[in-house]
Amino acid sequence: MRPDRRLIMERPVREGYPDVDGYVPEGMERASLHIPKVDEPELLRHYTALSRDNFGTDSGPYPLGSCTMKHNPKYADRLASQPAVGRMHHHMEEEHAQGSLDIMRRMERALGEISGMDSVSLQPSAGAHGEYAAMLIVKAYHASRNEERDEVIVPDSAHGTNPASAAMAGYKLVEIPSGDDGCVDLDALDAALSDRTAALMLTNPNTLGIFERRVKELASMVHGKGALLYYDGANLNAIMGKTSPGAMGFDLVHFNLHKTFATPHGGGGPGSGPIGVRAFLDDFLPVPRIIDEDDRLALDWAMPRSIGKVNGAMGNFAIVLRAYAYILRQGGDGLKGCSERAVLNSNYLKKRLEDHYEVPFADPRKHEFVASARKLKKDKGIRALDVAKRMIDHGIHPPTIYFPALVEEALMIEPTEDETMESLDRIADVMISIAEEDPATVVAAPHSAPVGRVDESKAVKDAVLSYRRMMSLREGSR
Amino acid sequence: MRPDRRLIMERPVREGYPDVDGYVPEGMERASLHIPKVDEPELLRHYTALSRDNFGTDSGPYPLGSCTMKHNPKYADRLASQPAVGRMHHHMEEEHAQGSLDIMRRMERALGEISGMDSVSLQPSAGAHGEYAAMLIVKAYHASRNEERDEVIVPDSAHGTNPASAAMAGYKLVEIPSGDDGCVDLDALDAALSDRTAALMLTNPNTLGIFERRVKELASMVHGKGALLYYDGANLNAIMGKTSPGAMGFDLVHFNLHKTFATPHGGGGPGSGPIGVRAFLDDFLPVPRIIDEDDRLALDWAMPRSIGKVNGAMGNFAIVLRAYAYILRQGGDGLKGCSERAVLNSNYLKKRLEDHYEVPFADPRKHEFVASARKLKKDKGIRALDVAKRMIDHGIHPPTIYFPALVEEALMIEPTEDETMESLDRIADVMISIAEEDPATVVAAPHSAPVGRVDESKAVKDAVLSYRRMMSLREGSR
Amino acid sequence: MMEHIGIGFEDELFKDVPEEVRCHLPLPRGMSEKDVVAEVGRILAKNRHAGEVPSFLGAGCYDHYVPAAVDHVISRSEFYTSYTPYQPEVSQGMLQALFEYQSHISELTGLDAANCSMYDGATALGEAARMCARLNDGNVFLAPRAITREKLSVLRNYLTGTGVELELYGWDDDGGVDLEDLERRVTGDLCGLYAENPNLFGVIDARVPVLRGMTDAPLVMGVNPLALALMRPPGDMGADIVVGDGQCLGSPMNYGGPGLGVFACRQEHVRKMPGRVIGLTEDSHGEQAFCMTLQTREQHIRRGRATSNICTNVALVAVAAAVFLSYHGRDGLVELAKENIDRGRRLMDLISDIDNVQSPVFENYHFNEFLVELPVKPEKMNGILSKRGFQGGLPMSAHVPEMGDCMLLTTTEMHDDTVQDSFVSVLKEVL
Amino acid sequence: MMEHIGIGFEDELFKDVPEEVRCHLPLPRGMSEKDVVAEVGRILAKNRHAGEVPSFLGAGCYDHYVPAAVDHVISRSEFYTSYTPYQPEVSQGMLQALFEYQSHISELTGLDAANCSMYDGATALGEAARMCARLNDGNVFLAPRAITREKLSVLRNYLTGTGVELELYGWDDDGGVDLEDLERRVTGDLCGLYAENPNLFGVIDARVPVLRGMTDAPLVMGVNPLALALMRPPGDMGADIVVGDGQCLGSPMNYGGPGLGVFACRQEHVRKMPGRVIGLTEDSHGEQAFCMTLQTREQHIRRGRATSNICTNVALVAVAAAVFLSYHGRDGLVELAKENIDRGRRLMDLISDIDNVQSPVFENYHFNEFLVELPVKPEKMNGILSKRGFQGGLPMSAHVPEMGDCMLLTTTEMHDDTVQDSFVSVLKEVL
Ligand SMILES: Cc1ncc(COP(=O)(O)O)c(C=O)c1O
Ligand SMILES: Cc1ncc(COP(=O)(O)O)c(C=O)c1O
Repeated sequence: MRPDRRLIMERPVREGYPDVDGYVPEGMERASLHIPKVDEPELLRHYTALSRDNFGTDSGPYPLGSCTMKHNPKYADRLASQPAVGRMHHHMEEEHAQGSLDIMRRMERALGEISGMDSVSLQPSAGAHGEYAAMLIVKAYHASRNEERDEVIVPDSAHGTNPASAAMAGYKLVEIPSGDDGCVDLDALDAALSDRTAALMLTNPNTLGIFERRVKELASMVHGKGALLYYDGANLNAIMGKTSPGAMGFDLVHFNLHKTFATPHGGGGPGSGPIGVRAFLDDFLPVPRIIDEDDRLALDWAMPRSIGKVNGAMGNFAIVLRAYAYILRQGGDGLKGCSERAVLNSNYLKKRLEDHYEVPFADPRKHEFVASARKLKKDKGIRALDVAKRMIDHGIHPPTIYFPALVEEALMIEPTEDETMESLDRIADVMISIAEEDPATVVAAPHSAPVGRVDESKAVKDAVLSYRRMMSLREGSR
Repeated sequence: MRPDRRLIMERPVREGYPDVDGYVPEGMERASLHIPKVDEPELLRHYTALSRDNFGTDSGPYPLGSCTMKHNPKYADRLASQPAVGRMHHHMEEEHAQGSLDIMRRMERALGEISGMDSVSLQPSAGAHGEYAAMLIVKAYHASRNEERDEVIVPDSAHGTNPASAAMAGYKLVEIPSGDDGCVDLDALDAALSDRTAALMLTNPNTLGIFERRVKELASMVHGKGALLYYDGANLNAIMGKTSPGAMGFDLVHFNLHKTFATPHGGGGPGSGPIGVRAFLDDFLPVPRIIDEDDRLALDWAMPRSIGKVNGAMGNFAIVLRAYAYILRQGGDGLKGCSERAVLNSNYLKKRLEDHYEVPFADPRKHEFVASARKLKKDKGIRALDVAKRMIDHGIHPPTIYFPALVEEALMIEPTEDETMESLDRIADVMISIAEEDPATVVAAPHSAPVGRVDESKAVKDAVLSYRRMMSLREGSR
Repeated sequence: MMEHIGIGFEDELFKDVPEEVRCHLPLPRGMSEKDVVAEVGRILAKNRHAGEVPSFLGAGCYDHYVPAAVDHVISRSEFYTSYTPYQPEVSQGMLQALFEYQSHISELTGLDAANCSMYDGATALGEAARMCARLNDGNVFLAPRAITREKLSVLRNYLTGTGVELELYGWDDDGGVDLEDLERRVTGDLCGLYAENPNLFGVIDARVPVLRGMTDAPLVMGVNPLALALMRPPGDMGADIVVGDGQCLGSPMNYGGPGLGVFACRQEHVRKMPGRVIGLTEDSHGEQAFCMTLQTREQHIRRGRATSNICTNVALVAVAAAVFLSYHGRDGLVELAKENIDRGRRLMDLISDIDNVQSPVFENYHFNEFLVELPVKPEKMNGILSKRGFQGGLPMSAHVPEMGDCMLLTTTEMHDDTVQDSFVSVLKEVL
Repeated sequence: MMEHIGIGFEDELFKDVPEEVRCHLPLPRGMSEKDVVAEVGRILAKNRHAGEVPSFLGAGCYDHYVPAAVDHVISRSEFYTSYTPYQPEVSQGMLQALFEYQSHISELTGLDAANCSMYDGATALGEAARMCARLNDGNVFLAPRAITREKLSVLRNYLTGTGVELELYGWDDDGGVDLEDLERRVTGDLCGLYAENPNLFGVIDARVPVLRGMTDAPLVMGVNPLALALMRPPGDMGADIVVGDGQCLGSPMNYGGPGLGVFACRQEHVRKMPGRVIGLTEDSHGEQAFCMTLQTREQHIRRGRATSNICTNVALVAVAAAVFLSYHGRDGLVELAKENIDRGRRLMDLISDIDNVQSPVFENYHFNEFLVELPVKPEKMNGILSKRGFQGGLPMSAHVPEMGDCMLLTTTEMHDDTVQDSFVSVLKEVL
């Protein structure tokens, strides 16, 4: 093993424990803690080496479907790293926080414009969290009308967080299959809708990158039954300036600032998942709300119908700020241009791949499309997973695989607007070459990654999640 | 070639030239400029990829002799990146710049303490620049005494900048050989000294890492002839808190803040090369000087004997600031500890290598030592260069090679205080394994670097220093 | 590019978007980078941050010093521009860093398993309560009445749909758990029991170890990870789940977010745990490697039956915590924790000199915060302090109305003597 | 470790340092990182930077916007923690970045060769004069009298030891080169001729192209690299050497340092050039690669006979410039340069409305700075402006005493209308 991949805690800690007498009640004193102190030179080498074993959008093409891996502009990080952002406590007197509140207020409005919603709350910490908050609002809304509705309808192509969020809010799930065109089967929807239906969760374009043309019809069906229509905003990057959830008839929506608005994914987070609602759902939004009060902004907690809080503070302000800066930079036309280029890129790449991979369903696509390695698997034993791993050898991050489940051996590809034509060609060339390559090479890939193919089942079997566990098993086995 | 290693200017620029009419006098308008605009996503990928092909102290051990490759602490960079540092113009009214002036004043004093000198100027931009400024002072000093002295004595082991700086100031060089003990041969010095001698330039410990014990004697010889004694401060990291140029009898000294005081080398610069002098040379220091004036700091340009300026502004303030922060962090004891550990590390590594490489001259060494691949070359055809290139394969930056010239096949090794024992052992193990390896592998190294061994003679022959030149040659050859 | 796919203008690719849903985007035109930076800077200049107006707020979110090395590491673009490490072969860096984070948390809490983050401390608590409901049939989740309104509300929300009721228990004269009250409430129907240590009052509660003996239901402990450097690990005191906010480990306050939801549990319960976890494994050459694991608990596989809906978490904040912890190491953490207690004690003592002020309200061990009782309403006090250039502490009224005359004052290593002294002299002046 | 090398205490390794030279280091004890950051921050808070007090200074050092991408790139530790790329196999990144910098400079200047940096504009000029002395036998170096005292002094110093005399020539009524004066001074003994464009007065001088016809001696042109986006390349106008300060390309002012000494020359003269140069070559597999080249000109090989003593230069600043130039690209640079001229013209016009003020002093094309003549001493004016929250322009007295009543006013894209307007209204008020 490369010395710089050794675990940082594989270093000794001095014997004994520093004196902590008098600092905590008797009998509560700690007596051991294995966290070695690592001097800065070694600390930096360790984490620099680790970072070099990681692939980000700054490393190369990252066409990870559904994840909208846009470039993270550096000015946004610069803005977020000042003390006027960092050294602000959410319990501060409002008069000290007028800057933060103003940013939030402006952001609420901008997101309102983009989504066609009347009110926005920035509180949820990520997309799934926004979904959950929205489901709580759905619940509160129906309860306020004394309606008992305990079902949420979710298409089979929905992202996993949709059903999970609905379930967390206590809803029963009703899954409806996609039609042959990859869209919601309106008959199935009709059959599923009832006066038990609290909401339908939908994203449009859907996870296949197909725009649900009959969305208005669908909306009136849902509304006709007294249910609400929820928009999963993860795919907003496809439609800005063309249409909006509001225009399509949705009642609630979440945003993924870390997708559509170019904030860093951070290797898994933090993100930010604001929600927007139509005016009639306003009262249910999380507290506190930002309001005007004597020429300044204030926080209002007195919202009796509010669902309360979903986050311990005010949301992920440091992310909201970055996204606001991005929106300012792009402006209305710029955001529209992003969507246009994202869709153009996706259709171009699809076109280039079409003769080599199956791409089910009809044109056009929006910002992403799903190809299939089904034939490749049948003909040559190359699975979607193998294609993905082999792409790594060419310096391209693999697409999302095996999602959505309705496409066999799915490769879900979303290049975003930030890839150049040259880069799209490179992705295409690589994927085509893999389809034509000796299968033995492909199934053994990656060959030039920091590690060989990783054994994920062993990880599940062993479930070793900490050094502590690792050492106790090691000692146990001696 | 990896796509990310393509030159950034190998991209097209739109045809035509933007309209510049009315902005410059007629006939002066530019009509072409091949600098492609690269959008941020691609720009970042390009330079991120380039950075990944570069090795710094954050990448691994960097025992580059004479260069003092210390860790660059991150707090220093943080401090230097604020507008109170960056957005300051050197022509500002002094009252606006009290902070910068205060830092500079404190730094002058700290460097005075460390070196045992009476006055310090922070103006020179790097070590060699400090040498040059000092030579100008030597010249001005002798001139002020109406003495005509046109020779500067330099030991053969001196760094190349020493003779170059003296020559630039118009001095004739007198080189003296080292004695058998690696130190200045005092007889040779005596023979060289005359009333033409303006100064002797020396570093102590010298470039072999050997402390010139007879430095006091040497100093009185030099002073006895009316010449000045100059200290090349590049090796100051060996002696802090133990001795000082002042205590040893030197009259002038330069500092390399980018060596001893841990500021980044920046892939070649910027550094900072302040100079210190004894009180009798005070008047000759560059202008402006920082002085006290009515309770605040001011800049004094009225120094009639001053050599004037060597730098267009006030020196490299952004570097001075980092070094000052480092000095604060270490304190007096800390700096002494740095020297102690640097010397300990060097001696430990030397000990570990001694049986495998020749290490001429007697113990102890200070912060660095020079090993030789002479025997290895004779026995196995492995030159110092080959050892260096092979170390690269093991993730260790090679030492300085072929310097000083008085040691054949020299490998000049300076681990600094920042390497751990483990890391020193790794360096030793690697160097030992190379000495024992199949020569064919060694002479063909590196094998796992971003490129194979680079043809330096072709570069000299072709002398292609720009894309413009590269393209015109390419077109010419068609 | 357009000709390649046979279209003539950009909108042709949107022909599937029906006219009836079309709309425009009435936002202003874009700005240059320079202008954006200037504009946002101008707005933010209206803030008065803790470096300008010393602040005495805490209650889960703290103004600690963030070492520059921490910032540097999380600014490495390979880390922060990457997605969740679905493809382990190109994500070993993030995976290992997160495994190291989990390991550090595991050491601190004394539990073998930790996940690689929840959104923040409040949602970690919510998820813990839900996990109790998975581990256990009980219908009542017990939590302290001394809790911030934010946490309480999040907890209530997270219990929605579980059928579990929330009940609150009180505190005793010394600010610790009111054991009698608790005893009364602990019944066979208990789903889970939650206690904080240090608690909302900043009190380090010697009674918490007793809780394990009171019930077989899962025990959830809320911690301040920094204070754990001095305290017996909750795992040793019988905790099944440990939660807390790790923002104090190397992240700025950021007006409250992102936080870092710390979540650890016993090894035997890992399969009931919410959130992403990184596991140790091997690559095809048998070398040590890491990957996300136990994913069948998660939404992208188990969908509606997942242990949680969480997808994006706060991985980068967890990496910051890992770097912070190694930067200080055990001994540095102990030092820092002690310094925070010392700072708190100093402030407490200085304030106790003021007539009419009770400081602290509870005679007990504290971490870096403590309650004071003031002769004026804390809200009013904060208004006065504002004008004098200070951000006062947290008024209890909105959180624990019974303590409406009290203010929680927090201090950290960022407050030197001068700051504390001038704060106290202003207090003296105005009281 | 000590026992390995057979010593018992640290000082044993210093036994070769004689008692007579021993000394102590009377500096205070070290501080924690946090305290250092606080202490230095406290000192720097005494500064009033251009973001707080709008500044109208320039003369070679400018307050331009630095794109965040530039900072990000030069903060990659592989770049900034590396040494001069002596070992090309582990330094391809820096080498290529510097080759790209050289290439950009080469495009801007219209010369085939550029080095990879000198310390700053002033020393680049000094080195250029020395290079002239290597190219040519003449004994007189001609430079404009309109030059900052800093540059003049550095130039004088750099000519020490060459035997070359410095002579200065004047300017004409329109602020350009005084051709008659120059004609008189150009003799067979000319070693080199230096002209700036834009010059110290901010004037873009249409007469500079004429200079080539006046002498065969090397012609050195001083440029503002940003202005070059609009101007014919000096190489096309016969320059043999081009120098300037590249700080304006993506670096902060930093109280004057580091700057970026731009240095370019004709291909035929590369072997006489000072400083480090990066050359194109191949690796052992025949792939494109880069390395430092023509090192036999340099001090570490040629020692006393080197073309310069320079060793450490300002490579990282050059990388910043390379990134800055690609970030803007040709069209962006043209835009930015025009914006700077437009800003200058606007300010010039506003000020020309004030009675008693001549603005500009010279009717001519200007870049982003221009001379104004005031009814009060510029030094006094600056004192007044200071009190009103402005940093005025550069008084000419210390630089060009003949113009002692003039002030050089500089503006850039960082000054919006509001800043200019309020500056002018203060001027109006006080004049
Ligand atoms: C379609 C869709 N919906 C929802 C989500 C959940 O968002 P988050 O990860 O921010 O919780 C995602 C993210 O992967 C997504 O792609
Ligand atoms: C011994 C010695 N002297 C002088 C110098 C010159 O310093 P600088 O590179 O800062 O000009 C060096 C740097 O390599 C050195 O090692």
